Amino acid sequence: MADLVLALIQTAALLALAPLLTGIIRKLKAWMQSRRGPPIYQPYLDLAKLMRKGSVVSEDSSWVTTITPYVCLISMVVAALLVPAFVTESLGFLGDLIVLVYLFAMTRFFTALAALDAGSTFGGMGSSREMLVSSLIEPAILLSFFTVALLTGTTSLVSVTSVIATSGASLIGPALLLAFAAFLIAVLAENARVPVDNPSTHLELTMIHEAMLLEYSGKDLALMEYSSMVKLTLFVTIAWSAFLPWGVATEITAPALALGVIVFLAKLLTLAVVIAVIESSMAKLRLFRLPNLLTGAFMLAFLAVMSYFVL
Amino acid sequence: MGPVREGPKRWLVTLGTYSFAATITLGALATVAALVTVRKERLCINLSFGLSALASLMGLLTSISVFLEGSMSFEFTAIPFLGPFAVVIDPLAALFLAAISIVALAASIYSLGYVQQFIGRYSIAKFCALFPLFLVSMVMVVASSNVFLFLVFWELMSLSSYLLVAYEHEEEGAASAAWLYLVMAHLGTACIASCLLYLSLMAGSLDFHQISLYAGQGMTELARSGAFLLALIGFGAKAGIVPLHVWLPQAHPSAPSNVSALMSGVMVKLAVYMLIRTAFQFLHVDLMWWGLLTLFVGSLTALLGVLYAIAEKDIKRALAFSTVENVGIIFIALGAAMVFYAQGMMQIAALALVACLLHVLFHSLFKSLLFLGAGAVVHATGTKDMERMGGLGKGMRYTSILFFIGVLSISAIPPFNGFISEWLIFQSLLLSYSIHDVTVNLLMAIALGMLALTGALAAACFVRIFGSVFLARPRSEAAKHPRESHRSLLLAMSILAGLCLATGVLAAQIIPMVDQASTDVIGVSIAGQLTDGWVLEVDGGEVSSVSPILLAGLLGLMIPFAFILVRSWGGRTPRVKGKTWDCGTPLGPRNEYTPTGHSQPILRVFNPFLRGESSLSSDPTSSPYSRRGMTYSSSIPRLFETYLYEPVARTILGVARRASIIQTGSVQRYLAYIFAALILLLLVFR
Amino acid sequence: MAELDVNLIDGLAALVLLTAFLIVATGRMRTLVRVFALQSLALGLLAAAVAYSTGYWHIYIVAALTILLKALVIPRIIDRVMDRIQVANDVEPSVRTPSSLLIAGGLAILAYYVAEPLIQSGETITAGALALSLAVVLIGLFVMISRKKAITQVIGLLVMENGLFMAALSLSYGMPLIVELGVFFDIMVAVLIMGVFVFRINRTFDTLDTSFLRRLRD
Amino acid sequence: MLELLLLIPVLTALVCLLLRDRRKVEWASSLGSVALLAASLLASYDVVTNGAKDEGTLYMDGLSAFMLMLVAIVSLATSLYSVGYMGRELQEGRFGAKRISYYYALLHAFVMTMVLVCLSDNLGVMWIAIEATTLASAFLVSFYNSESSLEAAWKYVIICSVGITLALLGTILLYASSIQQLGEGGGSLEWSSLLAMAGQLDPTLLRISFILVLVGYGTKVGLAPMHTWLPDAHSQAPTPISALLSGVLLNCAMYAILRYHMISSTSLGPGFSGGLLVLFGVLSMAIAAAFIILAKDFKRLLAYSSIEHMGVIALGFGIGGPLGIIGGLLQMLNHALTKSALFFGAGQVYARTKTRTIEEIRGLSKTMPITSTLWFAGFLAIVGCPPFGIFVSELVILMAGLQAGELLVISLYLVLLAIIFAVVLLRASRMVFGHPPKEQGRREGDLSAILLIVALLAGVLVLGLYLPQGLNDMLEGIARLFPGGG
Repeated sequence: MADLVLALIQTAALLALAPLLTGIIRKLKAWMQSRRGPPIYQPYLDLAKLMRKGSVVSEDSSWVTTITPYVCLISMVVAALLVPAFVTESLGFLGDLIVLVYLFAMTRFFTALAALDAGSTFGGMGSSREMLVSSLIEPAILLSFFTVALLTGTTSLVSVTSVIATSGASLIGPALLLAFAAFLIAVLAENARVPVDNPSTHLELTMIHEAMLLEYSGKDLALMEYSSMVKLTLFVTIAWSAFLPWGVATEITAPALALGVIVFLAKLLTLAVVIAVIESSMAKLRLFRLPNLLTGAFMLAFLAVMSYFVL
Repeated sequence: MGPVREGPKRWLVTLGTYSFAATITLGALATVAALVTVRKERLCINLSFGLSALASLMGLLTSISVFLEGSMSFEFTAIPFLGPFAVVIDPLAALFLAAISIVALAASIYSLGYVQQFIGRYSIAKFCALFPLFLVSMVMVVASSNVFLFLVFWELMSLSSYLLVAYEHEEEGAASAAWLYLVMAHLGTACIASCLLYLSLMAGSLDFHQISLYAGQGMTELARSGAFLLALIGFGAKAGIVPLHVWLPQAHPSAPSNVSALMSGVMVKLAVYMLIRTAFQFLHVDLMWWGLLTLFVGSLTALLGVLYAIAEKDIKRALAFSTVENVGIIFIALGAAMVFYAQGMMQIAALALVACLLHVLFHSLFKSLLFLGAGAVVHATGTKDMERMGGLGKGMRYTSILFFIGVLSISAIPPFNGFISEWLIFQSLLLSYSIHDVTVNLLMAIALGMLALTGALAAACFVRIFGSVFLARPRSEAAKHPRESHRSLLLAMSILAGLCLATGVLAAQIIPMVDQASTDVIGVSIAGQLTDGWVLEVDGGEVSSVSPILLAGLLGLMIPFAFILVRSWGGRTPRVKGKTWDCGTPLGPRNEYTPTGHSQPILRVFNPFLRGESSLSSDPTSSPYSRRGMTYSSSIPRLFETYLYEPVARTILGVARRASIIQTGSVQRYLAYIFAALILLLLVFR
Repeated sequence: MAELDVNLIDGLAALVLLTAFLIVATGRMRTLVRVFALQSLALGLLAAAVAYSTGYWHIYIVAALTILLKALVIPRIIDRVMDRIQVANDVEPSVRTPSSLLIAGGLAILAYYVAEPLIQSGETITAGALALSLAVVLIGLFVMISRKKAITQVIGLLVMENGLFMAALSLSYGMPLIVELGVFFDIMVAVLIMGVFVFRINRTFDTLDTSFLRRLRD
Repeated sequence: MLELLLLIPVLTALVCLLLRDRRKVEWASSLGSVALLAASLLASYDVVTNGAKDEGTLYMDGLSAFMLMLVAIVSLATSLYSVGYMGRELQEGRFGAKRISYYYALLHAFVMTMVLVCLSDNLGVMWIAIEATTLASAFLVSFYNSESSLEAAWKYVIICSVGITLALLGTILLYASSIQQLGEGGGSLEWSSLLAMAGQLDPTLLRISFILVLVGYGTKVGLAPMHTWLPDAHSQAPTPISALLSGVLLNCAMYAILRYHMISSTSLGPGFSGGLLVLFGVLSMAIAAAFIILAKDFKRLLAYSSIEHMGVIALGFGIGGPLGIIGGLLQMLNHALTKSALFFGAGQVYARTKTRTIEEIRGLSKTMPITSTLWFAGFLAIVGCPPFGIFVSELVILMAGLQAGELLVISLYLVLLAIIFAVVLLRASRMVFGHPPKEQGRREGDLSAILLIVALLAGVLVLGLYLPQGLNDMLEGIARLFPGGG
């Protein structure tokens, strides 16, 4: 029973921390660009504000626009149930790494449809580009998961985490590191970060993710924004838990848990810094240069698999 | 005729036998009824499809009784010198029979309303007579347990579906598409017949059971491989594997949609059915490269299929290409099963085969749903061109929701059924690490990558299809005032949509049934390990699991809950209708994303495979500074037609032309042939 | 069978082959018909010789019929036809005469080659007879191929028939009478029918050159 | 008893010749054909139950009975079809009123010669009968007296006469070899006695004899490259006669070859004559395939398809074994029925469209739905689609080939069948489907023709689904007559 409670607490923590992570990244970026930037809790305020606003819905849109925010929210909540963050407990019997990929696909699928729903040019453009990016990155994600599955003999994320975390250093090798690198590119691509997309742009022609949300306002927009924040948090968490989970609490004792929480926060911060550095130092890639990056990720993942078998 | 097994539930076996007989009888009756009521068209429709629906129900009953109580069989003699013909429905056959029955049930109900559109244009009796014939021949294909009987019904299935494809023969290209289909099917049959007859001659019997007892013993490795390759080509042609798929995207769209549903949904799978029997039961897959070849062909088929689907503007052709893609996925799983089987890893082979069979079953459900939906849409708008649709979701609300369920299933969105089978296929591919052969490992990894890519592209494809058909604003006059589909159409689609969801959610309850079929083939049952009724578990050292029913429960409960919660948060906030934001330009069909636009980035990236050409031209009368009347056109060439089929056809024609000089019309020349033939024979054989 | 008879039969058989060569060599229609009559006469005498040496009375009937029909009636009919429809006297070969003769010689060699295994198996007489008659049949067929006129084709066919009869006589001393008579009847009807067609062709196409008959082709 | 079978068509022919009134002639012809069929069925039943009947010159065993039934069935269909078809031609003034009795007389004379082919024990008589078929049918081919029909008839007579002369030489050689065996004056042309002593006949003579017979009668069968007369004659003859030529005449000539094949393979083993049959079979199929691709006239297309089917039949018998022989026999039967139905359909279509050019015909399913449906079914049947009988027989021949291990032959067989399948159906579907070239109303031909086609196709359909035990036993009995067919 305690493990179930822990898992739920962990999920709640992930859901609660999501806007904070976004806030931190924004703050870090501001610093690097020599701005003061908004406070790191600004995303909470934004969401709260949006939740109180009325919304305008396109007269061309249909029930797809109506249900999409809820589907996105809930699929992310369910995904959060599956991901171990600071302790190797979760509702993992519900689904494994592959299920996670499909839950993310579900969010993306509905978002892309909602983008088409209103019949706006920008929505269509976003939807079209999002599908391109996702179809190129999904094989990389699955192959990098395949690598850890090979290393641990399971696709269940909790088991992966605990196997790697308890194995000492024996599993560290080219396979794991290459897969981690491939997944990091996937984190950027799946969450509309530079160099794939620019989350802070407001020039419609260059947007991917934001273009899909153009028609949303008020509560709906809040849900969509929140879902993508949770998605980012989950991706970052998975990057650590699936590939480099050391430090996570593998047993339910107070010191282990404490260590787990601290290490987890440190890990989040590390990747936030990495993302901020990338976003401050690189420009967004042209759309048709993206395949080079994304197939690069695929090749990294494939090399990971290969080095598992060959080395 | 009589039940075979004795047992406590004998009445069930008897029921199965009688319901099978009823299936065939009702089907035949439906054909006869159609021919008798030629003049009364509505009566003809109601009678024929009513009876077909009943026949399908009986078929379903048969397969249920087989699952509950084991195989049923009987024998009869029609052509004495070939010996008695056996009809056997074992669990493998019953699984496919179930797929046929369900889809046929839906298609029959659908036809009650759908076929009315042909009144006055084409012969109703012809359709009503051929449809049940098609149905019966498919049932008999799975029921036949004799090579000869099988071949008869196999060809009959092709023939009746050919005539149905050619039904709207005044439409452009329908007759030639149908012709191509029949020719490819016939070529396939030639290979199949050679393979099966050869095996039966070696075994000394046409009976499937005898052949599987013989199982290729005493045949050389070369002979067995030859037989397998013939089977792969023959059944592959029917299933639509690349490069034998060329007929599929032409024939399936040309057929009336209820027939397309049956063809794409079930007929194509019957090739998989028989390939499983041939490979596993008749040849006992003992060479691993057979499996690897199947896997490779499957990967290629899946990827090319989905790419062509993305490029397609015709909704039914896009769905047909997506069938090609899914056949590829099925072949990936089948190939994996064969590899594991050849390696003696029966547990994993069984897992892969269960995955394969599940995908077969699920694809029948969602693809026929999609085709039925497409039929409704095409009927409402009068066009198959997605460029000219748009915004249909408003006028055809129920149709759009039902179609959407199909789209979710085929895109493998949890908890719908497509997700379950893909999950299992991924799991079985992952388990390939236990084979200690680096080449195989890497091939499997590539297949896995291809499968992932295919899955993602399929999602892109169906976002595009659903988006451009049902969402946004209408892009043509035809799409402006769609009418909701006829009740029978909606009922038929609801059945399939319901099953798409139910089979996904209750996958753990379906799997034991599918496992029976696979146990028949592989000899190992894995249902007990795979599921306990709540979760699906695969053990590869540590346990990987998914619980479709709990996932579905969570999603199903939490989404409405979240809806109510969020909507009531902070009092009711106003929701206002407004115009779509488009930088203030007037909204019309011209500033929407079209299907062509939507797929352009993906096509551009994958152009090295497709070799597509696009051109941009502008109205020359407009000023060079502000271009007006720009036209973008893109085309994907038919690579296989151009580089494979047309050269062959040209060669044959060239040879024939060259041969034609012998028929000059001169008597002297003709006599000279006799003279030459005689002298040659005398010289050589005196 | 007496030595003399054998020599006589062989000599007549050789004469038949010789006339076959003459038919190939001749360039005039009238001569062609005469040579054919001569060949038929030789064949009739051959039949009589066989009848005499074997003592089968029915072969006399064959001999008589052959001489009557083939040496007398048919050449007369052909002459009449040629008069009626005024056929030019030229044979119109499509293969020129010297080459034709060479080919005919080749055919004779071929016939011997075909019959050769029989010599080895001790069937010398049979082999000789077979070779001669096969050669005549092949030369007849060659005449049909290499000559353009419809009438020459009929004659070529009749030469083939002569070869055939020679085979029947020298290999098997005739066939059962009913068969022989039936064969005669058939040949008569065939010639008659062909005559009718020759008339019709001439009437319809205004030529007897069959190389104009080339409308039906693919 | 067996003479009666000959007498019926002779009498019918005479009666037809004597009668002047068209109706009466038609009745006489139809009744004569019915009587022939009845007599043939009785005689065949007798033979199947009581064994072969030898009446001197005439002889009847299972194989003859089988062929006799074929002749009787197709000739009945033809004479019934002629009533409507030739009646309409007469009304349209394609020939004079007096010639109709001449037509029926020739028709029955032709049938009589074919019956004689099937019944003669004496190979000489058989030869006479086959030559007589040519003579009887020559005037039927040239019946319209048009330029092209004359040309066709001329070629028919010349080419077939040459062929048949060669066959006679072959027969003489066989006779000579029997004399060698039995001594002077003891020679025999009776097939039954030749078969009995086949083991002792001189092999060289037998080989040459078989080659001559194969080339000779093969001309009449339409085996390539001796087939050249066939498309001309079939396309120019009146349609009912085309059916008779394709349906049974070719089979009769094949029957003659089979009789020699039986002797030859008893003596030399099945390899020699069987191998030659296979060679000619494949060659015929190949040539037919090439010309089916190019054919522009639908009657010529059907004629080439007959060449193809003769090739298939030759292949079946050549491969031999019980399966090959039964397959060949079934193929004969199925082809005869189907091809007659197709020619009848072609006659109906021609009567409506007044053209035989495939390119000019479109959308028949609009202008004559019933006829075109039947016609299309016939095309499906002829290319070997189930549930029609040809599918069964071609499959059985495939089995025989696989059993004999003739892999090269079998692959050629399959490839050629597939090409022909594709092309024939392409042509057929272009004629039947689509829009008619100009707006024409819906009008079928006469009901009797439709019923006849239905009856013939129903026969083929039944043979594709079910083989009655009696027929099955008969076929197995015939197969046992062949060496290696037990």
